[in-house]
Amino acid sequence: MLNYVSKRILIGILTLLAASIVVFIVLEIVPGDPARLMLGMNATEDAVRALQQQMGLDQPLLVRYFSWIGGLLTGDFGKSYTYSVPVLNLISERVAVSLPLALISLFLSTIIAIPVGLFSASRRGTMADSGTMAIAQVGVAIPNFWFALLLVYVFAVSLRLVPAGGFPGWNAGIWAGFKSLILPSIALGLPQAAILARVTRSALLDVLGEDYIRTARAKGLTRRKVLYRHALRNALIPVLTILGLQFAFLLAGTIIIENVFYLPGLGRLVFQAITQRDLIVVEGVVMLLVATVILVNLLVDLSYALVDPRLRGRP
Amino acid sequence: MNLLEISKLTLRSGAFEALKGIDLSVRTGEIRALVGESGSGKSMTALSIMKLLPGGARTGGHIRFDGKDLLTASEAEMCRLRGNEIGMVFQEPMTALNPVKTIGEQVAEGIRLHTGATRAIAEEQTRAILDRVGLPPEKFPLSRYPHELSGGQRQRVVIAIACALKPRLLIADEPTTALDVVLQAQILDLLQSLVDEERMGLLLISHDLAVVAGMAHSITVLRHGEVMDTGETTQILSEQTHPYTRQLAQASMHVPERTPHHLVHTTPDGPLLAIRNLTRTYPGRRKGLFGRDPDFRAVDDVTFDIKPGQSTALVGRSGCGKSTLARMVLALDHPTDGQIHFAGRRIDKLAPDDLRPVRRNMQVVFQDPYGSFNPRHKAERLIAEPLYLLDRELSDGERRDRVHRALERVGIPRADKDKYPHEFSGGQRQRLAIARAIITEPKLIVADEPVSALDVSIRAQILDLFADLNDRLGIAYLFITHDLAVARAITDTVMVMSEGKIVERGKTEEILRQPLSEAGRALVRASPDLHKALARRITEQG
Amino acid sequence: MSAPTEWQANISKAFSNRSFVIGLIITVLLGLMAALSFVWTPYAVGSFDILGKLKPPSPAHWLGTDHFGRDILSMIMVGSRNSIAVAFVSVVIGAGIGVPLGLWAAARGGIIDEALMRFNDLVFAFPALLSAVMITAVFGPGAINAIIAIGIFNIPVFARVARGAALSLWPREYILAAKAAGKSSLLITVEHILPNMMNILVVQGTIQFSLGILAEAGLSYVGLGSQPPMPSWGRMLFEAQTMIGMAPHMALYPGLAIVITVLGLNLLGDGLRDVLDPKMRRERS
Amino acid sequence: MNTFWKSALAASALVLLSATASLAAKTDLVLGVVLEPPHLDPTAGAATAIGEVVYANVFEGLTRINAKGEVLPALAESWTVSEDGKVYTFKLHKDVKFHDGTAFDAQDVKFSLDRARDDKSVNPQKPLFAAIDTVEVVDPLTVKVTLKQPNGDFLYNMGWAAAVIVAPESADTNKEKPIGTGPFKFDTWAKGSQIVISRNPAYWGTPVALDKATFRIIPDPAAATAALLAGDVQAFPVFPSYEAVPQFQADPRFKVVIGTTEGETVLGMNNQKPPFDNLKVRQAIGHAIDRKTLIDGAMFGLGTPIGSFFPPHHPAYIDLTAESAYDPALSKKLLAEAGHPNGFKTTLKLPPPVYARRGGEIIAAELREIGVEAEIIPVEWAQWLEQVFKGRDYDMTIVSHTEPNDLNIFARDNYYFNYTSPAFREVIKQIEATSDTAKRTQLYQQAQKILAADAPVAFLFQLPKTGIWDAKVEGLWENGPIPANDLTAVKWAE
Repeated sequence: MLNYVSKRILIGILTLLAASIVVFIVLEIVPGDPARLMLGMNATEDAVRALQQQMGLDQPLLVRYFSWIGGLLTGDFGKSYTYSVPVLNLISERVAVSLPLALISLFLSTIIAIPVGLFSASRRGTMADSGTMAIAQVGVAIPNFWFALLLVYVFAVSLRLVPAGGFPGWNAGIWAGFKSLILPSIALGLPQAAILARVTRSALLDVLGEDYIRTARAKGLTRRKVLYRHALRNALIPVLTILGLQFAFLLAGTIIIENVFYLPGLGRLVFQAITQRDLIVVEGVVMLLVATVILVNLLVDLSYALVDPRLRGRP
Repeated sequence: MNLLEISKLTLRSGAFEALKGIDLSVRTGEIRALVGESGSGKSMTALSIMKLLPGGARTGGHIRFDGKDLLTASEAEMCRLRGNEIGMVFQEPMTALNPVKTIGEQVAEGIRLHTGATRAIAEEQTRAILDRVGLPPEKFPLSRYPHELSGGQRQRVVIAIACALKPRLLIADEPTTALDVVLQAQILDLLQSLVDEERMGLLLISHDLAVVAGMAHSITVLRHGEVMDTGETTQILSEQTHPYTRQLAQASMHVPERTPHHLVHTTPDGPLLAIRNLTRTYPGRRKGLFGRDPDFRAVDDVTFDIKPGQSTALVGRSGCGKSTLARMVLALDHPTDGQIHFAGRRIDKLAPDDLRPVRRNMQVVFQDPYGSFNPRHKAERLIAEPLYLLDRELSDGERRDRVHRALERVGIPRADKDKYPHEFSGGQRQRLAIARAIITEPKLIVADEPVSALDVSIRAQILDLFADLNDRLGIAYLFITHDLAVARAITDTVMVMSEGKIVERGKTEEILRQPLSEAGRALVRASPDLHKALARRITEQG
Repeated sequence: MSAPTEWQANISKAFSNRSFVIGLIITVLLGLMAALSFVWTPYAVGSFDILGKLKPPSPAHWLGTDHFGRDILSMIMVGSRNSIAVAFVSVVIGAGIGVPLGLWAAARGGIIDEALMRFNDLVFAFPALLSAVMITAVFGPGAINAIIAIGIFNIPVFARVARGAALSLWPREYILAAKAAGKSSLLITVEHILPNMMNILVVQGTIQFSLGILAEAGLSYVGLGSQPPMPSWGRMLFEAQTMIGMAPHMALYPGLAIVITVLGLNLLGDGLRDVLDPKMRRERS
Repeated sequence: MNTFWKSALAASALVLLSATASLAAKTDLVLGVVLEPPHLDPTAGAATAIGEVVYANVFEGLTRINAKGEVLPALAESWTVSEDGKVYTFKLHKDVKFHDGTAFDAQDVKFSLDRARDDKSVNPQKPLFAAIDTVEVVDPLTVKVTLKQPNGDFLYNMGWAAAVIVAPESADTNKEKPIGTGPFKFDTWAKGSQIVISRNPAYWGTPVALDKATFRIIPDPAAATAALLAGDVQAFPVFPSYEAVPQFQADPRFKVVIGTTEGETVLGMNNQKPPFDNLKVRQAIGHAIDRKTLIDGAMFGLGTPIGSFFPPHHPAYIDLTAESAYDPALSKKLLAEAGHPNGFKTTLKLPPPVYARRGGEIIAAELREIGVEAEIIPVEWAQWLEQVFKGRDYDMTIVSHTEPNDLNIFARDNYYFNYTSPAFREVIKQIEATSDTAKRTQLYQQAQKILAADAPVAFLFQLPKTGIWDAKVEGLWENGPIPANDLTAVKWAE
């Protein structure tokens, strides 16, 4: 087990390293000079050169890569070209929006999807099952940004139940902050819930066909008890896999949703940073997200072992 | 009154009539065998009693348990009966246990459900029953997970679950089919002693008369959803009045006729296959960053010869290394050490291209008649596949001739060459597999459990075919099997393998009559034998 | 591809499968609509009619007009070409590169396999949309780059599916028999492995196709997909966003087009999976 | 569906009305801005978003430009100009303090101007200071600036955001924590979300009415509409969604003010790259564009057509749109004369703003009518600057030139239009050296005519300033002579 964990961590670190090279090279070839962008159309050439020097953009590629990587290792993500503040500060401000958003969406998606999946699987073939799954099927097909658009106009503009968008900051109070995350969470979470409910149902149905389910029934357990005591836990592995993927998706794939609701989150930070050629911010955010994905995958793998004892002794 | 009384049980699923009016009874303390080949409806009968049939199946008739008709009982009543009054043991121990729950939890679950016992009391009882089925708590704590147990041990856990509450009726659906003969004997012994102790009724389902002959009081023979024959074991087997019963019994004891001159093909050139000090080790499981479990020697310093035309059996329990050995002979796996010579030439170090003439003379037949063909190709293409090994490409006509000849030799009509594998029955598929093996007219066929997945009557036919080909074409066999009946049927010499080593070798008849090694004795003792079982029963009854 | 009898059985099974039939009808209609748009649309999509802009649905314009007075039905029809093309080509890229990679890794095992798995880890570690944004930032927005961005993420998906299926086929006895017949790994892969995993690949292809439609819509929505004057559903939604108050039909119909298309493809995929491979688990995120 | 939205909007309007009616006069204001400033130092960044927050509010210059584009005294209470127009002597206000408590005096002026002119300077508008020869401190409240040659625009230039006065103590940290002399001081900045400024109690001049002002960053046009309707923001001085304007015009809760800006929007052409090196081709393109359709389609009717490069609100403006009136037949004839009877293929690089992207689509469609196939290539600003502006690697582009008083760009060397006209350069030179208003007006008109005749670009329209704010808010600028949100006179009506 310990060995397994250490192997996974090692792989994770190597992946991260490879990712850093990919990110750095990709962003190196992005056309557009951040210094020129900052100074605009009236700037003189020597002003641009002076700014390039200030920002360290005149250094050779390798030097910049190693100083960046060295910085990352010591927790220094560099200084934003455009905001001229440490990237880490920028990121931590944005994480305070994106992380709660992702977590609330994930929470919503899970508490809706798993009961729905159980409900549907336990009534396989009934009208209730096909009705629920038809709704889920439509849910999977709805682009979340379109859904978000509809939500804003119904709940924010028409009914005025929640803010249309924006984020007052956690300083304005937990409730105020939470309120402005409700619609985005729903827009993100519901389509994910549809996917998760389908996965839960089909995983449960797969498990319900296993021999040990028959053994349990032969013990005298009712269908319901078998579903909860034997099937659910075995069905968790595919569900956990999807949950892990969804977390990564929710954390990073919020670019569009954050734009619809003008939330100052990581997605918008990185999108904005790309258009402004604030490469050091892009690199920092991407590395953070990649690290998160790797970490989440690791946690998901470890949680497999919690769920399934067969994996605990794996080499 | 009978404990279980089934009358006119019918079962249909859609248009298919799986059971056509079954009558069957089990008395308290009686062991009733239900025997039939695949598709006869024996498992469906068992599941009908438990009312655990797959959705869409409709039943008719009556199943009375202790006077109560189960077919009209409510689901709640059935839940009270299952596990409490009626226990059931399934065929496949590897999948019958929930992999994420400890064996303790799984056994205790039924106990707590039906008796309402506290956790502590249920665990106490669980320990007792596990101890009783041969899993003493000091060696097998309740916290074990199924994957930490072997197949035989898992089947004991399943039996513990079924017997935990001392049900009055136990149903065992082919409980030993997935196990090797030695384990089979152990599990059957366990079932017998449990049933005797608690005076349970046992409905023992099997496809092999020989397996049940030793312990069943009475036998019901099933075919295509109908009862063919029923009665007391001794009477049924000794008189064999019903033709189908007779057919089953004979197939079970079948020995192909073989001409005694089959060693005339021996040439002075020496052995066809010579194995010298062959060893295959697998690296041990990695434990820490640097530590490993010790290496596992699957095949350990094996040496033997096979002469041209000689039929040799390699017998042993599952996991003894016989399949690994076969794969190395076939050059599908590489030896760690030692040498393989074929027709005087060393082959274990040859490059794939140089292996072609060797492969041409050495073909293979596998166990599973379903998995051994690409489902997307027609029979002709499948059979012709080894012709790829010939040095020159055949014309279409030559190829077709070869295919026809091979089909003829295995007794399959030429016209069937345009069929797909799923259109053949299991036995026919094994014939196709043999046709594929002989199409290059090889000198040696390695057959890995070629008949163990077949019903007894089919098995007899396939064994006849093997014997016939050996006689007519002089092909040598290396027969891998755990079933001594198969070895006895068609081989001249036997090698007994145990833990990677060959522990005993010699003439088939001699070894089977008087094994010297521990492994050989265990195999012989456990091997089900209709003759012996019947003889013993007759003497017991006086 | 498979036995005629198996085919016939599959076809009759397929046509009694509700998901498959509905999905097939929607998909065929979509294809017809795209094909029709090459020869006929109610109005030319390049013709602007500023005076007739933002008109709600009417007999003249069944789905209304957009902010340039273009006919939305015509735009959706022509836009379907774009969605189909982007999604299809990115599936072809993903399958064309991913499947051979997966087959290779499964056939060779060892270091090759490990390398492929690590490559997959690497690609999967990048959140897809973010990376698509980065790719288009480097190469500029446009349909071709959207295809590349989506296609790259299809590669590991197909590689993983192909590898998994191939690994489960390699120990089959008919593969051993083919090895015993002296056939090389390449030949075995072509003759035995690949044909026997076509079902799985077709189903996965359908899934990736529908995901591709969604991804293209998302990229176009943030302005990174195909560019004007080529109509695209995602960009129509983007343009509709600021006008939803006065012209909700501009947002409604392209959105519905996406939903119906994706729904149809998903139903088709579900149906195909049920018919071809009842055991296959659906992999998607 | 349609009626649903309408009734939904009506319902929300009712709720809004009842919600706002009970409020008393407020002293705080939330303004929406589209772009977030990268930082808050106007002397180190070109982004107009910087000036939109800090100009006149946090930072002040020697002079300031008011809503009408006139130059007024600011930190300099008065000035004198020497006879030869080369020496400017500024008399500074006394008792002025920076927000950190340090005193403001002539040394700060010298520091600021010298810093902007320095070799190492990263000032985005360095050419503004190019005329300065020396800056001398006469006494703590007097500064003498000597120019290399007379410059009619000098006082105006000193009113730009890039010319505000900063203190040496805080110059390096102004990006994050701007310290100026203005009536508001900087409070907080939640990156990506909002910037808050509040009243400076120690202000030297007329105190402002607002206690607090919040600049909320809302880049998305749809979100901007929603935020205004929902009352989350009370003023959007430059509203990004032209199409939503009618909706607010019909709503009595809002005041909609369509003003003008300094943004001349043009279809830029690469004058040295064939076929655009041919005057007839450029003219053909100009005649192919229907400005009315363009303004209706891309700008929803907002914006004033222009026929040359000069803001219509300027006294020296002359309407030259007839010179390039919409006439596709003439376009085709001109193309044929230029040797392109069947038109040609070209590209059109479009930066992100909606005027460019939407306008580009319409122009491309109109050019198709005369046989010119323009492939649309959308680019980000960084790419635009790199490829079009610096690299001059483009055929056509659309951009709005929002700097005030920027007629001289057509006289620059290597400017991205690649337009070289000695006659035009001569006129510009004269303008720069002239202070007399009448004379300047005449020169300006002469310059406009040269440009209209040479058609180095196709002149499209003057960018409107679409201000939308709560009907009770008073004192916001109607026009945008420079990018700024001067809040000094803003208050809530009782």
